[in-house]
Amino acid sequence: MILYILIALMFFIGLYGMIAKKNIIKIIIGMNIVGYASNLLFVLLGYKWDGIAPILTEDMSFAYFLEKAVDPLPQALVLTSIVIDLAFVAFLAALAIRLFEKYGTFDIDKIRRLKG
Amino acid sequence: MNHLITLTMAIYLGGAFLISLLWRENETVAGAAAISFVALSAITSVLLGIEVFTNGSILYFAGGWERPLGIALMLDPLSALFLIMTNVIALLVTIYSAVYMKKYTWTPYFYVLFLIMLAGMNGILISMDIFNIYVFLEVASVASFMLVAFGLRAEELEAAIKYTVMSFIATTMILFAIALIYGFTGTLNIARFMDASAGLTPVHLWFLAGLLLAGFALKAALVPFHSWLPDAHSMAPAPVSAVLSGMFVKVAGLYVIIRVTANIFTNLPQIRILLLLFGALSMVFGGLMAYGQKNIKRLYVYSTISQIGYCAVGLGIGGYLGSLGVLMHFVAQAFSKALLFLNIGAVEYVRGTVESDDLKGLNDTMPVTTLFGSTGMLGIAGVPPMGNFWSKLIIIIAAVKAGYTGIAVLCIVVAVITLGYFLKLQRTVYCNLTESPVKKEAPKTLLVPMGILAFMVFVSGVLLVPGIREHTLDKAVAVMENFSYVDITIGDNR
Amino acid sequence: MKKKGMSEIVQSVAKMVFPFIVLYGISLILYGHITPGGGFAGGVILTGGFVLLVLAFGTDYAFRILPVNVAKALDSIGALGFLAVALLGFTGGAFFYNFLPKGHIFHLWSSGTIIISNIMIGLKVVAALFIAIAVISKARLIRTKDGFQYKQSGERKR
Amino acid sequence: MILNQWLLAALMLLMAAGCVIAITARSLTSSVVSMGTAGLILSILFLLLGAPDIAIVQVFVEIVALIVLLSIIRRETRADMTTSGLYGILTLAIFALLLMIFFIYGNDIVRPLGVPVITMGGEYLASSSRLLSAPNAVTSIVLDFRGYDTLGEATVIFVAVAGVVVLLRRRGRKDEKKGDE
Repeated sequence: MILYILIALMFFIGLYGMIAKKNIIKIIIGMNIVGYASNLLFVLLGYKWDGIAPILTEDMSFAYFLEKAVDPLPQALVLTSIVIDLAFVAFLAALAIRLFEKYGTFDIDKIRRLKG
Repeated sequence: MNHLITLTMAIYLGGAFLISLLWRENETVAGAAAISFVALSAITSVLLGIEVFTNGSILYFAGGWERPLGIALMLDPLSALFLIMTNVIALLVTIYSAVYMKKYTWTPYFYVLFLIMLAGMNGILISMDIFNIYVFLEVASVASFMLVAFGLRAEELEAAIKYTVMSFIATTMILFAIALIYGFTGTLNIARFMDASAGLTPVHLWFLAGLLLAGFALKAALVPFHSWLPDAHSMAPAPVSAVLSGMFVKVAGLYVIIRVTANIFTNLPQIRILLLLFGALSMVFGGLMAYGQKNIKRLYVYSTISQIGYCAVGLGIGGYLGSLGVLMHFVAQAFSKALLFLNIGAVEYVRGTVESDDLKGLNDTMPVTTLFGSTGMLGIAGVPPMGNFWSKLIIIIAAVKAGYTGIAVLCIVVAVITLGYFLKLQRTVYCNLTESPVKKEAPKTLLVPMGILAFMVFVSGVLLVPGIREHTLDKAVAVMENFSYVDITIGDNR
Repeated sequence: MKKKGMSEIVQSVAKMVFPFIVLYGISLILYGHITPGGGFAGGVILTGGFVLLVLAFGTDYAFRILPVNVAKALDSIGALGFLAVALLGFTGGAFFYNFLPKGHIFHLWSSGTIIISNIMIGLKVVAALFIAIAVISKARLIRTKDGFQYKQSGERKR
Repeated sequence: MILNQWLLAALMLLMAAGCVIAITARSLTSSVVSMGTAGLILSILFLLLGAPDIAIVQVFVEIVALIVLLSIIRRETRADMTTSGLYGILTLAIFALLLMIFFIYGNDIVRPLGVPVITMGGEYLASSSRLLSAPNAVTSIVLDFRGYDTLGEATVIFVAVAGVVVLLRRRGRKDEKKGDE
């Protein structure tokens, strides 16, 4: 249980960075941290005590593998979500460069030409 | 025939990759290729729709793996309705953008992003697997961020970053909900989850429903979560606004919320009360905000929020009439919103501005555009022959029948407000005489898609005519009402 | 990053290490179905190699090894190839059907389309991330009297 | 049992500390680097939790993200001088409340650690090597059983990179004046 609470804590740290911090870089960092929390949650949910990686090796019996291997599906999902997070980082970095060109700052509060 | 279900999405993806590989430099060829790919996909989806509406839902497993190994794809009447609407509107918008996007640089990349956004929307619609929905939601969203920022002006970039951050919060909530769903029930398939959710405690259900609903309400821009939408939708290029406002919020938000409330959390009826509340808030807030807008595009965007509110209210009321109202309102709304954004885009194309103070006497200078614009406005305002009138009427009747008299009154008041701000716009922008009217009409390529959409706005009410209704809307309502698709998704094996 | 890149020590170490990184990435891609790894892991490791080149020698040198037009083409080809594998599945009866013979377990040429998909995904990932990093690190903002002027260093066409 | 809950908790606490520094530090460079630290600890955690595939991906994705972020920090913006003020305190209070709710109801929401329901996962483990003769179950899920998801994921990278290229072109509209040359 304590691990899940730590994950929730990390999730909220990241969300705080995204919502309350005003610097674009801090926002990107917050997004990354939220991503860590969700990825770790997925992997923890599939973990078995004393589990082994879901990869069969030649010197391993199939029954042992089935009994011991951790759930492979969350790992596959995490792979997808890691890559999506990376895509977000790359895109936001480019956006930040362009915003700096137009506004001369990374401060979200000063990037405010649109009304309400 | 069943294979076509993945083809609508695959055609878009293949088209996007091909354009970026072969015609990166050639704007004309890229535009022609994009139009033909979208046309191909639209034809496919119409064929699929006919198949689904006559012979019943299609169930398909990616990879040929039976459950639980493969990803279940499904086209039932509800998603078929959304699929046809998406692709038909997309076709018209793509034809329109072949001329409209000429003032932007690097238009081949516009088509690449546009096709990928459409692919994502199609992917959401055909999927029955909740993680798959998440992935394609990300595909569509990431493409739409780029499209909002496509013009690279300062305001567009600002809108894009707001949109991106809010959207990321939404998708993270959805991802957390998916993780918890998988952790507790060991499945990702929507139908199987619905089966398994019977064994969950109310706390668990509320937690999951809260996360999913907050995430998708952010996507649908229901009122407490709406802050990104006015900026993003008003700053995008007109064709993109038309697709975002006309279809994207409805596919990524409304459609999935329908699935969540009507098909996943069936034993949590309190969700509907929540939706009713959000819907009523959106309706009133959007209507009031639209009243004071000087920027016409922004006015339309607030009107989108208001009209999404109607859909949420209909969904909250539930029952046969409520569901019918939601679907009818969605159809009429999608056509008229796309029409209005294309229309204001044409005005911007000719006159270079969308501020209502700078535009006068459009009736004299651009008569055809004005005609189409008025059609769209009267459509949204709910003037009798148009589809929106019937849908609003159905929602109001449903509210009265279900005992929500206050909501019914609110619906009528907001309808009057809607008519009010459109009439105000008509008076200031269209009918205000200029001193020397010089006729300068928009190019024909812009007018033809608008004309078709205007025609659609006129005739969309036909879906309610007895005889047609039984074969189209009623079948989709049946999916929302009782979950007939469970039989084919769960029943046949395992 | 800087115009001339980093110091000579870094440059010569980078030159020595780069082939090994590439080799490791390729082996991860090819053996992805047998050992830990796969298209994504191998792809990002190859990207790491190119990042090293970009950091040590600057983007122009990296572009000489992998020109940006080639990278863009590879990006699209990887994506198209993966889609083609998916669509060729229709020959076996379903989207994404594994239509090739599965072979023997623990052999390199086994498990049907997985190995082709791995290669395609690897290509796609390395090309895409290389373009992203190169384009971002080439972006320059030049201070002018009223704000900033955006420029790509080393001006190339598209 | 070498790998017990407390080892994992200690590593995660370290990671959370890295996250806190990353969010609160004034210097942007140090906050980016501590984010990188957290990411590398995450990859160790993945390795301990029996997920070598994503551990490899996580290390390198972290490096790529770090370099991208470091390369956009400019001389003018080394320090984050923005303040959150009352709004930030309010957000923190709401989050603390939510965390409390999670603390109370957490046991209802997640299963205890280490005893997952592997209904779908077990099928994948069994069929990966039998049907596909691929010993690595994760790869066979990513590229075959759920390859359709991966198509979407590949598209996300594709579109993100297309977006980076589009965002960093010279000008957006043809009628705007040219750049400096």
